[in-house]
Amino acid sequence: MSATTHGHNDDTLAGRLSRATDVSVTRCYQCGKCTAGCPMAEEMDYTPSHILRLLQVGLDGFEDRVLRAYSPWVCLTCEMCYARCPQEVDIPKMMDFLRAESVRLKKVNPRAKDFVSLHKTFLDSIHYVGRLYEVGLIAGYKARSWHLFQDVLMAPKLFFKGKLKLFPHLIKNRKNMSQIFKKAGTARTEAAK
Amino acid sequence: MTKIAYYPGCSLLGSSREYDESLRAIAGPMGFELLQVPDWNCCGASSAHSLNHELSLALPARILALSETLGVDEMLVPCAACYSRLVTAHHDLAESAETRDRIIEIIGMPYQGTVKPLNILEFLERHADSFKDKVSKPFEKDVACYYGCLLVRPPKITKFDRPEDPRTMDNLVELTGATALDWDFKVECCGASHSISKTDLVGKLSSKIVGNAVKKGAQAIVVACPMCHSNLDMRRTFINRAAGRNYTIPVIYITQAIGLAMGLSEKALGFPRHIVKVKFPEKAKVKAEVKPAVAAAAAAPAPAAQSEQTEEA
Amino acid sequence: MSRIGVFVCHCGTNISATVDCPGVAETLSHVPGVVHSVDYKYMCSDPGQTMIKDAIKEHKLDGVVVSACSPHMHEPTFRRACAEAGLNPYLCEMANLREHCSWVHDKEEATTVKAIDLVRKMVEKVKKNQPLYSIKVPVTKTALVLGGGIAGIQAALDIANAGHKVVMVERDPSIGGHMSQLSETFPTLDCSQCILTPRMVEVAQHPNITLHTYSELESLEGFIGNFKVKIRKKARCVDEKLCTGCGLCSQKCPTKKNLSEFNEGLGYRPAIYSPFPQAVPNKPVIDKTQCTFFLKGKCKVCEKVCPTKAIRYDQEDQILDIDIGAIVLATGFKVLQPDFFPEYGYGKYKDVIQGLQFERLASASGPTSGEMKRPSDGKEPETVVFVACAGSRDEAKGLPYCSKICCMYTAKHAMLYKHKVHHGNAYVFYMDIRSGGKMYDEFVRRAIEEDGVKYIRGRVSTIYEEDGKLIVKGADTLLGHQTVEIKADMVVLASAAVANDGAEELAQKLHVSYDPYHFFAEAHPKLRPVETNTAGIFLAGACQAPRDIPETVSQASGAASKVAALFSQSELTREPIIAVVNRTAPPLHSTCTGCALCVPACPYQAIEMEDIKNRDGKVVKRAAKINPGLCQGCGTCVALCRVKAIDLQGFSNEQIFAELMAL
Amino acid sequence: MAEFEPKVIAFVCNWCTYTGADLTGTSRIKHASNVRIIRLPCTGRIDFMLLMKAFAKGADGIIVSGCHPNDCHYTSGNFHARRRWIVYRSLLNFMGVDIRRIIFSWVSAAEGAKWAEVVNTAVNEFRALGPYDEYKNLAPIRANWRTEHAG
Ligand SMILES: Cc1cc2nc3c(=O)[nH]c(=O)nc-3n(C[C@H](O)[C@H](O)[C@H](O)COP(=O)(O)OP(=O)(O)OC[C@H]3O[C@@H](n4cnc5c(N)ncnc54)[C@H](O)[C@@H]3O)c2cc1C
Ligand SMILES: Cc1cc2nc3c(=O)[nH]c(=O)nc-3n(C[C@H](O)[C@H](O)[C@H](O)COP(=O)(O)OP(=O)(O)OC[C@H]3O[C@@H](n4cnc5c(N)ncnc54)[C@H](O)[C@@H]3O)c2cc1C
Ligand code: SF4
Ligand code: SF4
Ligand code: SF4
Ligand code: SF4
Ligand code: SF4
Ligand code: SF4
Ligand code: SF4
Ligand code: SF4
Repeated sequence: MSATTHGHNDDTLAGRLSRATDVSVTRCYQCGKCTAGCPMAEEMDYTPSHILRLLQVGLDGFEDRVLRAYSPWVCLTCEMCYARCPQEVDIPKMMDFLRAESVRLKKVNPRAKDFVSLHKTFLDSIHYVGRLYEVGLIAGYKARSWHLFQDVLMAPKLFFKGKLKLFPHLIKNRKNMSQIFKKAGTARTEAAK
Repeated sequence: MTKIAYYPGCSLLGSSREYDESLRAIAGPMGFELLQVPDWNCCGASSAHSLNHELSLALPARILALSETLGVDEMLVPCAACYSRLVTAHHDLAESAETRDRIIEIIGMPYQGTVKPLNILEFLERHADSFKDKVSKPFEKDVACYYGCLLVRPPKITKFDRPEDPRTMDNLVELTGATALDWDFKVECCGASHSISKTDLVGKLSSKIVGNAVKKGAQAIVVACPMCHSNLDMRRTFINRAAGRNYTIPVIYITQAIGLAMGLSEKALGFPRHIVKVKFPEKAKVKAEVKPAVAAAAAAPAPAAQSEQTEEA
Repeated sequence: MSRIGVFVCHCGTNISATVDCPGVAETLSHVPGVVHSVDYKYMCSDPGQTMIKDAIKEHKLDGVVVSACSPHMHEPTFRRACAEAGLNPYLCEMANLREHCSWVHDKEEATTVKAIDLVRKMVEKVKKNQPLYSIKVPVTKTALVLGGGIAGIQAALDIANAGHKVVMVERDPSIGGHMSQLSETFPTLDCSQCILTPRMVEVAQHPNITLHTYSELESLEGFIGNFKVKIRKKARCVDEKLCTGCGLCSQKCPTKKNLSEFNEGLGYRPAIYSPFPQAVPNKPVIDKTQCTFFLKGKCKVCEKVCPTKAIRYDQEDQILDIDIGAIVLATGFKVLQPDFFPEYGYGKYKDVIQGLQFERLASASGPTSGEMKRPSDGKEPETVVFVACAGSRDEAKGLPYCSKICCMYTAKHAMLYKHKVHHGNAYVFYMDIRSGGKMYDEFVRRAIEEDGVKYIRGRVSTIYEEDGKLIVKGADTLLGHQTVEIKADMVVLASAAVANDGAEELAQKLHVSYDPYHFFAEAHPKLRPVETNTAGIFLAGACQAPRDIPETVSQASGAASKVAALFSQSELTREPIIAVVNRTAPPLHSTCTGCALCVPACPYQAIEMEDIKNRDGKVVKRAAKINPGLCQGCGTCVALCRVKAIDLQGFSNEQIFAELMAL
Repeated sequence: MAEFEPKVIAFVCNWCTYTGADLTGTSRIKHASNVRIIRLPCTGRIDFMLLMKAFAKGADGIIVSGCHPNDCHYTSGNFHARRRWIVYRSLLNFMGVDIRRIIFSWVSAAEGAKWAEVVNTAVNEFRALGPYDEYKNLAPIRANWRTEHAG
């Protein structure tokens, strides 16, 4: 769905969203079906259709509410909203964008700091190992978030089931990995740190 | 032996080893040689696309590029989450030459887009003939097939089955001798991507799924994704806590169901690695049909080709 | 050598204020071929016209250019004057000196120069004009009405009452359409059957109406005033003349468990059946796909019990050839079976029904005799959820349009439910309430205010069953975009109104256009809403777009009056501004190369390919042929034809070149 | 020296633009007097030859105007015209005709003021382009179309 010509083309959050992802908030006719089917709606401060509404109207302060929202961080990318939206608004894609934007503009919701940490740790694991290193992830996440990792209690059980590896699977061409991380959307990853 | 590229993804080497084991166990008898993608990396999962759009395309693109060196045109991706990332990248890179060029520059290797990612159900459905006649111990159980979110959604990209009421896995388990139950949470999300960060929440979401399956009389939940499995199996404590019940229904992989029907041992299929013991409960008694007062809304015809509808639109 | 007369009008001072009228006349008198050139104050006045008439006679003019106002204003006036003077009216043209010159320019030399140019080019054009004769086509004064819903019934009665013959063709065993299935109708809540049945009977008994039910259009040929149709009368397996409609056969037929179409699958009917008690004609048909005799070769109970020996198992389809002058298309719509809505569980859960099923449940003649009983277990539903826009306004599902009737019938349904179950809860999930119409919004407000129906603004995401209840998950966008969950006993989907089965094929048979949703297209959305692009074919009712009964009936009367106007004369007169394909002497016959590219380009399907035969009947050439009855003179084909084999009378290449050459 | 006054020929449809131009007059809206209107039933009637002929007769610019996309009196004639125009454009361009000298627009029967504006804008643009002398060098096209192509 491409952005409309008369829609948000200016330097508003909606305008940037539409240019970066082709998701046009004007397409949404506020039916609420996305919210109705979203498994996380109850956890969100602004439900998906509510976020779209804030972006559509875009009055003073509305953008900030969206950028500081907790919702994008709890979104599961389960794609339920997009699959059912009668107007084919790609909400998960919008959520991706909003996360990246709020990190870039340093407006991440305080409750979402854990998520940023987790994603960071996860990406670090890929960056340096090439693959997901689960033990490292747990340790790193713990270190970053200063949170007790709930699953730590389960670790011994998993280990004995042969499900937890103590040493990472390193890929060979880790240089290539570093390059990829260096090049891909550099500015944004930096900001995420 | 037919050759096919194979991308196990991180989970299948770690927390979901039994999926990898059971898949390998049935692939041989089915006549498939799985060629692991050389030096593969993690697809980036939900973290890459959460923070960095280009990275979320580059990481899967590297995998696809590497798989092109194997000289095959299809790649089996058993993990639904990895599949989703790979198929999205494959789709986006095919749609826009600009994106493709940029990503090729990032990954620094040639990319043609010649290898198509296949999810496990697509793969099994296409080659159903190669295990159908090997069913020696029919898996005569009533099961609830759980598809989760990422196999069928977004329909525009996956172009697979009917997004609201998929049938592929149901048809597959029926081939093993099982009865696929009609239930309501086939495509509901279990919360996989918050598995680590919001485990209690996942317990809440997953408890609805497990609860409905149990209520409909399922003896097992069959899944096709390591995320779904770990949420429904590994996190059962959270589920039971959220539900205030003690659900014991086992959660098995579709590959395990087929393996059982082929007569393979529980050990070979990795059952001991499950957290919830694989012990199938008794079959539920058949409920007496309620006699309708007026002829039922039987006028409702057979489900239409829904996937087509959505594709068109 | 031409003998052209030029008449320059001053229009009081409207023209002469900025244009030197005598000068123009004077200049023109020197143009070769102009034998008479004068100016006058008011050309359209009686003396002005007389001046032209006299000049035609006196100077033996073979062409006239009136240089005055816009041809849209007075072309008919001056052409008539010429005709009265014995000059073919199409040899008269107008130069527009007023609207296009004197009124838009200041008084200066350039203005008069322009005026001279404008007259000159018309003079050159007129030199190339050919006498044309208006086209007369005879009219067969019989109308075909396709479809016997309320639209068809209204149109047929209006035409028949105007004194013309009507042939009505209905696909089903009875006329009545969807209206016969409705319980009560908004906005007055009067009983649908009560107001419809008398009209159905009137159709059956009207001396001017021939009714063919259980019949379909096979083919159509010809053009306005002169259509030839073939009607397939499907075998009812009952001799309509003998059958008295006693109904014994249906009572005794042992094959009773067939889902009733009329009751939308909520009841049964026998294999030999009349769709409903008030059916017109009330003569049964045998459903061959269900009858034991047709399936297994035995039974024949109906034959045995029929007192009039009317059963005919060996009856065959009959094809009728009928001459028709005009057609009213009234084939109605269809309610989308919401089975492509798996998230709403229609077809999976028995208590998720669509609007027409609710009509049957609420109807006193329905399967529950009008008592509110839900389909699964016959219990009275305590909580009913109505879902508006189910399928409509859903671009993802290919139906972006609003079905228009469902907001109103949903309000009606909720109201009817509350009238029957006072303590029940009725919820309506809606996006917007579209209730424009006389007393419509008042009706909706009544449902809300007096009957306590609760409207929730939001769309439902999913419906599933749990513990015998239907869980409806929706959102309330007015309550800060919250999710809401309602445990319902029954759900009614206001499913979209879509084009009827076979609409596309029918449109192709009739050469009428249709929109992307397969509803038939009107000739102009504002000013010709009951006509199609094909002259002589008119539209009525929901086959054009979803609409309710009041609108359907007014459109049907509109279509009927168009037909009556057409039939008010025995001949049609049309402007001869039409395209013609040239014919030349053999062996060429025509410069047309037979490429047929013009055929699809014509918006009116006026062009067909014709075989030209020599004296031995051998085909020597294929060339395009334009049907003067259908051609509207747009000229698209002329521009398209690469070898210029087509020309447009009145705007021929030669004429326009001549105009250009004068500039 | 007097300013160059371009010769402009307008091909308009009978139903929308011709009537619109009538309204310009009725509303007494003044515009440049360079334009000469040729009335056709529909823009669908306009073919390539007419445009070439107009240039051949020394037009410095052409206006083609008809009904708005969905308002065509003949339902789709203007669509044909538009589609053909796309083809012509490249053809004309290929043959060296300056396509800036053909202006396509929609003027409805209600747009009297718009018509005046279209005319004025066109005249100004053509005036800026100067006399269309180059056309005279395009010998092959100026050859008589009828005898060459009427097979
Ligand atoms: C649930 C529901 C409730 C409604 N309630 C109201 C209400 O309360 N008030 C109101 O004003 N409106 C109501 N309407 C709208 C109303 O039903 C329509 O306005 C009306 O039926 C349209 O009439 P019609 O004759 O155009 O079409 P139809 O009623 O559809 O009739 C068309 C007829 O043509 C026949 N036909 C179809 N194809 C062919 C063919 N190829 N050849 C020959 N015959 C053919 C059909 O068999 C049918 O008999 C409701 C509609 C629905 C769905
Ligand atoms: C702001 C606005 C915008 C609109 N936009 C649109 C639009 O975009 N599209 C659209 O389809 N519709 C539009 N409409 C609606 C449209 O104007 C009407 O549908 C249409 O004008 C109705 O035509 P009518 O002939 O019934 O009534 P009218 O246009 O009101 O004509 C009635 C005529 O009767 C005359 N008259 C009144 N009383 C008497 C009497 N006692 N004796 C003799 N003569 C009398 C009046 O002088 C008048 O000339 C719009 C309306 C408004 C108000
Ligand atoms: S479902 Fe789509 S149209 Fe409806 S509110 Fe959500 S985004 Fe908007
Ligand atoms: S993708 Fe995110 S916003 Fe959409 S339904 Fe899933 S959790 Fe909700
Ligand atoms: S003919 Fe036209 S221009 Fe002449 S007086 Fe009559 S209205 Fe005026
Ligand atoms: S029994 Fe005979 S007469 Fe009576 S309704 Fe049946 S066919 Fe007609
Ligand atoms: S022959 Fe057919 S229609 Fe007649 S009674 Fe038997 S089953 Fe019924
Ligand atoms: S009429 Fe109302 S319910 Fe029907 S589609 Fe339009 S808005 Fe939706
Ligand atoms: S009239 Fe012209 S376009 Fe039509 S078939 Fe003949 S040559 Fe072709
Ligand atoms: S002039 Fe127009 S309507 Fe007539 S045949 Fe040609 S294209 Fe068809």
